[in-house]
Amino acid sequence: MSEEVTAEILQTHILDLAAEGRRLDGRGPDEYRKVSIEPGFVVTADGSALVRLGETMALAGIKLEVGKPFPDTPNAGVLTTNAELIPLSSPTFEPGPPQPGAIEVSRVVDRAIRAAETVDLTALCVTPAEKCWTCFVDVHILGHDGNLIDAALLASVAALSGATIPLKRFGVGEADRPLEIHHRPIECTFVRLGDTIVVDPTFDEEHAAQGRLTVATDEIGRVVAMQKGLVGAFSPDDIKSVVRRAFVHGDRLRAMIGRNGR
Amino acid sequence: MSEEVTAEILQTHILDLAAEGRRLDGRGPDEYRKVSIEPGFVVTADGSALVRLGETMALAGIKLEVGKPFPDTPNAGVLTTNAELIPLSSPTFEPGPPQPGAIEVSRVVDRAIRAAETVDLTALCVTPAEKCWTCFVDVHILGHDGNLIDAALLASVAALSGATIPLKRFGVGEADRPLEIHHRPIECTFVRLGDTIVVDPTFDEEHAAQGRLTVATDEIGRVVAMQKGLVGAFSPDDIKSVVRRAFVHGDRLRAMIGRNGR
Amino acid sequence: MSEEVTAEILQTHILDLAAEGRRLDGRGPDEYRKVSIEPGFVVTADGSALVRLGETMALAGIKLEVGKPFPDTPNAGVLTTNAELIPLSSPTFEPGPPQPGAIEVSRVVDRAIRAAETVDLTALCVTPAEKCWTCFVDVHILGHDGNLIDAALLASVAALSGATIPLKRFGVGEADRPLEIHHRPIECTFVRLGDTIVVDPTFDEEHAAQGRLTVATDEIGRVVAMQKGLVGAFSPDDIKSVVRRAFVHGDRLRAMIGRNGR
Amino acid sequence: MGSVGAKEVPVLLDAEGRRIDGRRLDELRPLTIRAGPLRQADGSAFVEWGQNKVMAAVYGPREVHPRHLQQSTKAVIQCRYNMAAFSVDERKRPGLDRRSQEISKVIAEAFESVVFAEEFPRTSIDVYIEVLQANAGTRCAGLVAGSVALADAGIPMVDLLPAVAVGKVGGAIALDLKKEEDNFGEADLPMALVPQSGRLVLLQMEGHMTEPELAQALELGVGGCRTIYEKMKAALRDRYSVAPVAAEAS
Amino acid sequence: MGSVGAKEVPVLLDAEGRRIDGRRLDELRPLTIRAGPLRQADGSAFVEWGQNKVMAAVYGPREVHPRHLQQSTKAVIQCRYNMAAFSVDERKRPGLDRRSQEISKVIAEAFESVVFAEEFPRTSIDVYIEVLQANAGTRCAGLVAGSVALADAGIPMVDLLPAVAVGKVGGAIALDLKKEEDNFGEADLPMALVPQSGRLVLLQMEGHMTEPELAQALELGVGGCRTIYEKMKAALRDRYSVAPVAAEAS
Amino acid sequence: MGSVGAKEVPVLLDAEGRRIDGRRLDELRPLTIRAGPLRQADGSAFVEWGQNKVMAAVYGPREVHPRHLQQSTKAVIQCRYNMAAFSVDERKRPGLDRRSQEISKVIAEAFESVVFAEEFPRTSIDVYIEVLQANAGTRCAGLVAGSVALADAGIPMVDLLPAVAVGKVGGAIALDLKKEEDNFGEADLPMALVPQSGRLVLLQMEGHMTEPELAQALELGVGGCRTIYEKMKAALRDRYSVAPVAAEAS
Repeated sequence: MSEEVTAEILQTHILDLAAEGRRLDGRGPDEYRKVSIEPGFVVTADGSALVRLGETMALAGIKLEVGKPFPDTPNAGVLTTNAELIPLSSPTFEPGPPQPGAIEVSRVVDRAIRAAETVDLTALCVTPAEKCWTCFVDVHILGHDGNLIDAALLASVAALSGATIPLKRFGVGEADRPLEIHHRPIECTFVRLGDTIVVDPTFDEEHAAQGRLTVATDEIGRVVAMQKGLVGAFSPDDIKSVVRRAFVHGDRLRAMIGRNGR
Repeated sequence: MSEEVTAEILQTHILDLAAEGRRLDGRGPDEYRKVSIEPGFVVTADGSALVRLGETMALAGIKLEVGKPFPDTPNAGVLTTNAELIPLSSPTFEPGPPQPGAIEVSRVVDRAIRAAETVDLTALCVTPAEKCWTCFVDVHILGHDGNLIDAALLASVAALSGATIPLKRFGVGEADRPLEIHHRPIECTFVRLGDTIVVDPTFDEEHAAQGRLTVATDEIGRVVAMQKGLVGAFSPDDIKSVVRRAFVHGDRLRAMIGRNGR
Repeated sequence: MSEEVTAEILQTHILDLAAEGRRLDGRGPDEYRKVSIEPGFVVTADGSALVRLGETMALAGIKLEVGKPFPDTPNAGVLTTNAELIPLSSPTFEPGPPQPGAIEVSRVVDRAIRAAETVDLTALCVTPAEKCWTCFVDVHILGHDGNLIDAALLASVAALSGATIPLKRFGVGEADRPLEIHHRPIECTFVRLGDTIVVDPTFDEEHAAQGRLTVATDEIGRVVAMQKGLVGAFSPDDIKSVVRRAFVHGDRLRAMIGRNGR
Repeated sequence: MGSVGAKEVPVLLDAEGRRIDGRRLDELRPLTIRAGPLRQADGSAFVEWGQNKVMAAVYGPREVHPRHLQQSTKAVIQCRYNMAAFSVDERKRPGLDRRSQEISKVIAEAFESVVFAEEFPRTSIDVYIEVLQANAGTRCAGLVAGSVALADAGIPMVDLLPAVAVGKVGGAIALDLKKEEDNFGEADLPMALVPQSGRLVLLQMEGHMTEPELAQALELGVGGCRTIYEKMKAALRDRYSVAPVAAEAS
Repeated sequence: MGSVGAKEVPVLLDAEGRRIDGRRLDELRPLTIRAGPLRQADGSAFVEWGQNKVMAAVYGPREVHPRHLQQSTKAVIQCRYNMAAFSVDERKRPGLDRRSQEISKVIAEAFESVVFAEEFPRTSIDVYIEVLQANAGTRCAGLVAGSVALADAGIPMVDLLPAVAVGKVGGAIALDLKKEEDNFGEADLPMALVPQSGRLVLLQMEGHMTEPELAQALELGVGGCRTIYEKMKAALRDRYSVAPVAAEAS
Repeated sequence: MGSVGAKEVPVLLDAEGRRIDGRRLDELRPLTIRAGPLRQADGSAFVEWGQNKVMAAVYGPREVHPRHLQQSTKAVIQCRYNMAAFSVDERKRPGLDRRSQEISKVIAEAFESVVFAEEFPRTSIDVYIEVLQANAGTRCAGLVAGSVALADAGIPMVDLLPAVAVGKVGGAIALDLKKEEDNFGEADLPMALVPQSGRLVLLQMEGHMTEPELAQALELGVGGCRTIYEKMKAALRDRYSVAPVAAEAS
């Protein structure tokens, strides 16, 4: 019970601050936390990146394997995204099968990668209808201080940007070649705190929030994915304003990945 | 506790009525509820039927896929029956893996379909030992007011009776052709209420029952499956009398499916 | 609570006895329980043996099937070991997925069989990279009075020693032939009770123990597997002394299996 | 969206701006809603929408299962969106896949945004949505069915939740996509509206749109929701007029 | 039953009415029952029947796991029928498949029909049946073993539960089918009898029989059960005579 | 160990007794330990050891989940050793396989051998070990990381738990195997030492060794553990000197 009371006091405090355009960690409503991207963190992966948004930490690793195309897309490779919200990363996560929260992160990241045509899947076809590359994007959340979706996609895109196709390991070619990246989608997440909508929420802000909205944009001006989450509502005007802000943050974050990500 | 008391009062009442040959809904001991069969309810299925026994509602859908024969029956197709007792259909069902009750329904329906040689499985062989049709019978229970087995088999047989083999969809032939049906088994379920054995029990009657007995018959005078369920016992004479009644109800219900079920 | 108290009293009693070099069932610290091995107990298996260590009872059954070699060992067959600690065998086991204790038994037995090169896996290759024999070692624990690892390995090695490869059943050859056995590892388990280290612990001794140590040896003087388990610690001198004792017990138990185990 | 490497793409929009089934860009598919078809449930609804058939049932407020999800200050809203094995072209394995689990989560959050959950502390309100026949837009059909079922169960809510998907098809923004449009179109944007406040409680998007297209899509979707809203209210009126006593009691 | 499309069917009944293993139509396979082979269990039994080997153990009355299954007015009877991976020709994956779960259910219901469960409210009586070697009729062997194990555990019951399968083989009704008869015969009808009342508490059937055949099968099965009943009682007598004190205490 | 039937075996020991990466037989791979990298956890550590990267976090003492594991006289030590999908050459399916479950068990038992669990009855102390990049010896790296994380969390212990694997490579006993040595060597013997008592709380072995080789391996391993012990203490000193207040509070 005392925990619930503490949580309620914290929520009220966060909402009171937001009403004055302030936040618990001193940021402004449209201020993103310090971001760092460490590409190539894991040498056993075919591509990897460790991303930090404040205390939130996501490690993405890419693995490519030779597999079989789906019957309905015989000329394309296969892409699979999985996010693990392991109990190491937060006192609130428990061991066991993936919870809806982890599934949501996986699927929203997957949709952005897919819709933005991040990876040229047709280039992953080896023999039509028979043999193709399967590209696994695995995200390991190591620290959870809110906004897992943005961190997970950023790590994934950075990892993909530096990935190589292991042709030698699978005896498919003489030399490995870089995985070709078309677009670099960036997801930007906001939460409503009363009448204020703030970017890049912390864990505490997410628990105080009255609705969450994620917008993925790419570098050629397209919105490629959106996801409203948590209990709460957004007006069409809220949404349009959030989309505008997402483009600005997206461009800035995308620049951090760099052209080839290596 | 109050729930248990209510349940006990209801049980006593049902048993008292039964002792006078009466039932809660006014039926006689050998009276079946109103039955309706709506074939072709689901167009995405290769065959389907919605069956109602009073408030009990079962929707069966047939899907055929190209697969591989079992090694020990290289000249036959494969038939699989699955009943889902989804939580939508009853306050007593919970989400999760199939419970023993759902498995029993699936298996008793499967045995009747199989033993009556409802579907000519050898006609589902495409290339011996290599390629055959797999016929999935999926039953979705939408309303549970007792006697799920009868409803599930009736829906399954009606759905099979109107099913087509999707040769075009799988590129195995030029035109689809109807699935050939040999026999039409009908399951008829009874419960013991004291010394009275009543047909087509409701949910409440099943909970008051001292034993359940299901008998499947076909149109050429064969008993093709039986299943005793619940706590309780039947004498050989009880069983013989129940079998007799099952043939009468079976013939009547079978006529409702019609010759080609379409 | 009363159960916990009883358990504590029993533990103290076992430790007190051990301090005087005595045990609850009258054995000395280095005395193994009566062992019996019944080979060929199950005719449906390709090899089997029922082993009793006092009231502990393990039944191992071997099954061979034609399968596919692993990509990284194209010239070898596949060996799989699984121990089932079924709830029939002990009031402390519950139905459900394998618990860590069952997994540990499986893996320690598997390691000993593998490291001792009990079965010549290359002899199980039929066509390199394409076809091989998969050898399943399944151990069913029927009675749990401690020391499951020793019982499980003893049953497994005895069952393997009498196993045949079912060439006829799989149409791979004209006549079945015996499975060739290279080495016969024996696992010997000890627990610490205060300063005394006793062999072949009972269920109660395992619960009173301050550490468990299992050593697998083969007939040519090699240690092939070790496993420390439970809460507790062993000094290097403890370990060396335990290894010495494990060789002595190993030779004696190995002789019980006999040269061809049939 | 964007079936990369797929075999053939149909023409989704003809020269006169007519869609594959003859609809205009702002036209809904036929929609019928029936409240209360299931007697076992506390509330229920059956929705036929284009070639979708979706059944919903509501149980609760009732005891929470599993227990540890119970909340001391409000009801827990649990949702299970499930597709029947035969509801799609290629048979679906029974049970909840990851897609169904995600949809269950966002639908539950949408309902929790409008239900007065504080009125029923320590209870669960369970919404079960079964897709019997699917043809794009099933989560919106599920929201409509679930929302009418909640009303049928007498659960107090801010408002009903009409829902519809808007998409981009052959370069144009179109209301209420059907299967071919969803498979081969450029974007899909399902939403659920609280008519009273004009705010959205469910919003997802997949594909690609520009900012102006998105603005247009939101407007088109909100308009569609308002049409659907009227049908939902009519279905509940029909229910009450047929069986006033049962409705009263529920 | 009816292995459609299978390769070859053996001759199951010769001209003199002898079966594949030389038995007459009304003849049981050899059956030995041993009560109390497991010391860890509250009760146990080992049954060898033809080429079946089945072990059963009973634990209880004891605390109910999982807790929510507990009943305030009686004991819960839980049964787990399981086959060892090596008990059949083609290796079975460890764990309960759907067949095992169904059999566990009907066996539990059969036992609950004879156990005085009201004497032990809020407890569980757990019957574990392990098939070590299978050759048709394992559920009947399991019922016999489980029933003797329950008696060995001192659980009060109306009566023991002898069980046997009757089938139709080469056109004739035959007692106690073995594997080839079960695989290639026309019908299989397992049953469990309460000898005292002459009623059946387990009855299943698969295959096809006419009404007169069914009547004949019931008669043959009830007779077989009565023979088995005597062997069950003898096994329990042997158990008591060997270890009277332990039996008293159990 | 002993990849039977594998394609090619590299030369693991050259004529001068140098190993595949140039190390001597008694030489450790480079090891760096950082205490406290994760702020969300009660204690944490990150270990880079050769090409291993392992993160550990400790939560607790806290409420026990699931409840029925709670013990009335002491804390339960729970451990979860897990490998990231991309941590090995061939992608590993997410989730705990049997190997991970066994390692989790022996590591938990090792920690329980040194933690003063009686000080925290009815609680759980949870140690999470995540292998991010693997190159043989990950369970020892996990023990080192977990042990430092426990100290960082302020959990009272008899001592820290340095750990290392000794193996047999090209016929010689060698300290701290790397991947090729583990795959193609003759034996692998991981151990964890309580430096104060000189006793081992984790010991496993796979492969084959003679008795004298085993004695030599134990000696080599204990020596290696003592070197690692110093690095563990240094990492904790660094942690305290950087953030004395936080360390005090933890």
